Amino acid sequence: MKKIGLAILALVVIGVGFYFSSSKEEPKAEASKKSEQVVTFANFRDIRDLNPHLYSGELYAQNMLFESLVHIANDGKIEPWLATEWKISEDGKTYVFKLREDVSFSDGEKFNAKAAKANFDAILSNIKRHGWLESVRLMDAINQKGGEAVQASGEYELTLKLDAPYYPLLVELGVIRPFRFISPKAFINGTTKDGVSALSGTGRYVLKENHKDEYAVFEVNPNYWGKKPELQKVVVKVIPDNQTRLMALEKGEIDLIFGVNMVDSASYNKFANLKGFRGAMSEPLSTRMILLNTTDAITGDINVRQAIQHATDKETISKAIFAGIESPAELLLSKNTPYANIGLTPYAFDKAKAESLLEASGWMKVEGKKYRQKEGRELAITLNYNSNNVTDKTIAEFLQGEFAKIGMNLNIVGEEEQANRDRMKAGTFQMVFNISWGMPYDPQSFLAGMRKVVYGDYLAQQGLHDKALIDESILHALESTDETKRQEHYRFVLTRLHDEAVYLPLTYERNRAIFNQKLENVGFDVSKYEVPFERMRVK
Amino acid sequence: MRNYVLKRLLFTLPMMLAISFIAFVIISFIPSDPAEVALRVNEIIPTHEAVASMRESLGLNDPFLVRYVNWLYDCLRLDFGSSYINHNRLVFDEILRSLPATLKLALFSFILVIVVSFPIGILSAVFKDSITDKVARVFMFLFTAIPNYWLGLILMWFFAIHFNLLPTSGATSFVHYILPAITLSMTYVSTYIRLIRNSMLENMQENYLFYARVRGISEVVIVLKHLFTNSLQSTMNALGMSFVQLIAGTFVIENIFAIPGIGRLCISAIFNRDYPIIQAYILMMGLLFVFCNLFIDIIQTYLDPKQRRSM
Amino acid sequence: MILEVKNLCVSVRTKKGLHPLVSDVTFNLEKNHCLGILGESGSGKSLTCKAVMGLLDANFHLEGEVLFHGKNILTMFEKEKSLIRGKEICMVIQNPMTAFNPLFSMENQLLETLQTHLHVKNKKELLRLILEAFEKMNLHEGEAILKKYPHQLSGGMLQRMMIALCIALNPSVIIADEPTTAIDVVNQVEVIRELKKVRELYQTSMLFISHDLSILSQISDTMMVMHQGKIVESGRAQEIIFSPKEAPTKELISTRLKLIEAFQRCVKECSC
Amino acid sequence: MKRLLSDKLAILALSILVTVMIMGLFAPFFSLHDPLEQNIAFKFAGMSWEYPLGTDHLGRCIYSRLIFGIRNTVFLAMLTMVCTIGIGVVVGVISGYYKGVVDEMMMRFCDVMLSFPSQVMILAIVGVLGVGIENIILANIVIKWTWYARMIRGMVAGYNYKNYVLYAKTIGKSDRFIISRHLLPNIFSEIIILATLDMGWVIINISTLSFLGLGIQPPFPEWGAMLSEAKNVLMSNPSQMMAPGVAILVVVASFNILGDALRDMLDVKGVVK
Repeated sequence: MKKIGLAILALVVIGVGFYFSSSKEEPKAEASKKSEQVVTFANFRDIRDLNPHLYSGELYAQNMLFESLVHIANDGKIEPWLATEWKISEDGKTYVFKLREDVSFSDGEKFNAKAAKANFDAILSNIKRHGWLESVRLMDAINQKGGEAVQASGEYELTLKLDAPYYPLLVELGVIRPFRFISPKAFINGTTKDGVSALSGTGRYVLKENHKDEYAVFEVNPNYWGKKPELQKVVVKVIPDNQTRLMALEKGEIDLIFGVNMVDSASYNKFANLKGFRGAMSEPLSTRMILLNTTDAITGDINVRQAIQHATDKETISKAIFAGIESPAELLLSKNTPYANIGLTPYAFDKAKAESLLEASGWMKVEGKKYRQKEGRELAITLNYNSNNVTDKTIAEFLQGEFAKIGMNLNIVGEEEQANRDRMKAGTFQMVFNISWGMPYDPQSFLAGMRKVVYGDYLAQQGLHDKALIDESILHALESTDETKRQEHYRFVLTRLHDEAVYLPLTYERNRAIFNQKLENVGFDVSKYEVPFERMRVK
Repeated sequence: MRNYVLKRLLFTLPMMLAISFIAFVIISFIPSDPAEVALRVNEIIPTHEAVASMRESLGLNDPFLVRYVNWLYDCLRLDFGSSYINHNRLVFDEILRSLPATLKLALFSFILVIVVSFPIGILSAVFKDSITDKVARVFMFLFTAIPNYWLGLILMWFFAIHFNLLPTSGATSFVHYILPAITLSMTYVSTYIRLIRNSMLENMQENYLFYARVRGISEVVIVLKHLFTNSLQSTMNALGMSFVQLIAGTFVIENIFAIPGIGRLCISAIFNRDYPIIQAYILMMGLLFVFCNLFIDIIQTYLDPKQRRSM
Repeated sequence: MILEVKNLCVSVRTKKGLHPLVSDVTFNLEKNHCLGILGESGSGKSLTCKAVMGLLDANFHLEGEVLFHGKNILTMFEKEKSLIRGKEICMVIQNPMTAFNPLFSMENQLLETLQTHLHVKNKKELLRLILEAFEKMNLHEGEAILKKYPHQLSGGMLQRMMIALCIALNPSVIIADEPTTAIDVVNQVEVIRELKKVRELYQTSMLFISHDLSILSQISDTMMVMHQGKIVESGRAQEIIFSPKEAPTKELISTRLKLIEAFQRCVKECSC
Repeated sequence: MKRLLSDKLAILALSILVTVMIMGLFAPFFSLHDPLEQNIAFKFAGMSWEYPLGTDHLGRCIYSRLIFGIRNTVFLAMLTMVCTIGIGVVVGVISGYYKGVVDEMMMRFCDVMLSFPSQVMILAIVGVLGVGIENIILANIVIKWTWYARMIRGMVAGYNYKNYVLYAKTIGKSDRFIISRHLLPNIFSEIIILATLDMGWVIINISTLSFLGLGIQPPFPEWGAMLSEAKNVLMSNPSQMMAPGVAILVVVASFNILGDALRDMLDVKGVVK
């Protein structure tokens, strides 16, 4: 009997030993160190489906593989990319692009007007997925009327027609999704909405290996039409836990952690001053804010909303929670956002003013009760946050303590990402964390998003008497070709939202990265979702 | 022997049916309508017709039983439907892809449990109330009391960063599994030390041990061959259960040590409300439990001569 | 002189100090001589022979001397003692049903014992020895028995296995601790006969412990009576049986006789 | 009881648990600050007279939060335990005592429920039903009672054949009497042992749920939540994890030690002196 027991045990051990050793060999990234231009980057989840025309892939990865007609520079200017130049018709409804002629997809297919048109048609065929984009709707309107919105007017000339003038079109063409080009050979039954057979783009990098949930390897596209980037290879490791990522960085298993919610202020300060490591920070990009629902019984009252504005100590949030990394935000959009420098007076931090506003609305302090009462009801507001976003949770807890001081009971409820997004779309909230889309989307796409149920904005503003007027002037702003009239419309919308105190701005978010010092010129693109590997190099 | 196994297999059929029914029913308890969730998860605005068409495509309109039978039929064909998030990703492929990592981790820690807890269990039983026994027990109590995510991080900080001996995370080679396996097996090590120690103490008074001593058999042979094998009998079925619990308990460890296992797949499925994956996971775990118990049961009856004849 | 026991005292360590169980037991055993120890249960007879074999653990405190071929067993190291046990001094214990490890076959356990003591390594040779011992005890289908497991053999058969071991190891002393108590009468007669045969064949001296007077009278040459840990009387078997001097011995014998008369009376009644 | 007193380790564990219970009950008395009161300026402050165990990421006094945390951690675990065992006893006794179809059906149902790994099921239920204390308790109960039902049924079945039970039946005593007078007192001691041993597991399970963000919602102090919050700043302020971690460690270890000692004490056959 003993022999049998020992036999079983021995067999198991040998089996395991064999099983392990036959497993995948070490990813080359760790093996080669020194001068070879390789960077190991970490992300908290897998790159998933990188189909450029869908929204379930990781943005930075899609940005590495696929390119668009135009590129948005850091200062917001539109630069040539796959289109060398473009002409806009008088009425602002027709755009003619001249395409580069020396570009081909990584599967050898030539990039020309016909391929570009095929991509646009694939996007337009999946209208219900891209409904939130104004430009797509305007192009689709042309097709509905029997016209042809996208024409290959020459072998290397593409013409886009819009049903109405829409100046942000160039910006929407430049961002990562959805207007990027994939080789028509990769289409599945003529379109991309059901998936693509291969990820062959024209971008600087090509996806070499993809071990789902483990790591992915990108290598430089050998026949890239432009200047090839210095970094030959980018390895992306999937490390879900933030502490494990920091430890992996400190140990040297990974070289770079990039992104706003990947680097909290405490770890930024630690690595920025740690020997052998450096930190980098971008200009303020987008505004971290809280959205108040104007249709709700309590937050529907303007006095309550303004009281909340006055009761929020943004200085302390910036200094204590973000260690000064994110500056306090007085207004919905920072002054350096286009069309937003309109001289609005911010709500000062003034507890007394807040309490007088609450009393003006009948919310009285009652002896023995911690929170204010009105007609027997307690002043209680619920703030929802995404539980795996550590910073939002800390801010919520801080506000809970602060608002208690003016007699307001702030219940904070954490829920996971998906449920939080569902709640925003359904409008079933009183206060919820929100974030502006950041440059280059601000202000046009961010405001355009308020006209439809994209996130929580549309439903939260329903309580405003002139919501229809606001939506209309947003549309006018987008469609007016005259600069001053456009500024006028923006001024009206931003002022109305500011006076109604629908948005409680907290801090201006800055993109940040911590990395091994062997990595040089780690910079930032205008959009916080892009990781500019092409500019980086290993010392 | 064979017909005993067949008999037991037949007995598990109703159990498996019940497990599949529960795996199916749990999902229907969920407050929100799966069709709506499937839409939202793909960022499609759940307008009325979109929900209706999704309900149709997911076959949610036909009656409960019909859906259950269809689902069961599909499961037998190993087609667990496709993930809500990405329609061209079959649940079966997802599970197949992520199962090896978890199996490696579970197997590694299972062996670790055996290799560590058996000797310590024997020692603390033989030298009862000696220093080794007291130290082992206190050590054991402490380690069961540490939540494994905290233990994992401490081990990682200590061995990977401080001593720079082991990789912090990832699952590419054998070395990557050492720390996670230690963390995962820690709670089980202490349970088995206790189990073995107590069953050995119990068996110490058996008459055949006295007669073995009378026959002049050396103490070591008495303890290892006679005493230990008999005490092993009682820990055998606990071992079977623990192996499956190891597999089920890995989701926290996989999250920390970045191992692409089935635990993490299930966690993200729960967070993303990807019901087909959750359903398949629960079904698989249930079946694994039943088969493991059966397997251990058969081994146990085979090893015990009294029962072997009765097969 | 094979075995000499000089005022052996055994006491158990309890919280309240040492509690004596067996006090100054003295006897000695010559070659080819069978000494019977008579006493009701709890009189310390089993404890004595465990002490003689050196099987008592740390909880017991031993005094006095147990000289085996002149060497004092009590002061030996565990290693030395285990060499003697089984080879020099063999024991047949009381309840055979639980004497063997249920998980191993008889062959495995018998071989194991022989391998520890006889430095003969190849199995076939040892098997032959065992089968020879079986033959001596006129157990015929030896191979079949060896293949069986302890729970498949009767108490009597297991007892014979133990005796077979004694035969195979050919010790100088056999200690039989109430070998007949747990088995039926038919097997009892069988076991006694075999033990006698062993003595004739190998002139091994024997220590036979029992509370059954009739069994003792059949096998032992001289006898000792133990009562509450002390030897109250010793002498030749016949003297003790027919002319007991001490009260406990008398009492033992008288109850035994009453039993026999009662048995004979009921045999008479139902026969007519 | 005598043997328990002799086991120094068990005494230490028992005293720790008793002090923790008392501190939990009279938390306001023992704590220095209001556990929810923040002053963010003193974030991550070290040990001082003012804050015996320092402050957390919002400047709240960790010591007071630990004391108030007892209510959410230990008492919540106890509440879960009482409900779980309550159902387990009811089902276990009924099916153990009345045997027949009821027993068979009940036990098969338990077998099926037991064939699911408990931790994952609790996670699935909480993940699905949403976050909150009630769901945690509900999930724990739904999963765990079957285990207790089976254990208790086993115990009850054992006592069924004891003479005094059979005798009580023969002289026509009512079932309720037999159960309450004979069965419950007997299995009561074994239940206590099971409960003590399992308490540790429930506390750690709740703490794991907090780690995954599904546990008790802020700002209520709960050791598991405090530990997972401290984990988020492990690299920058490692000492944050000490207080809640050690607290969980000590309490759970004490429960295990006590449970083990109780079992040794009761299980006479097992203990060798």
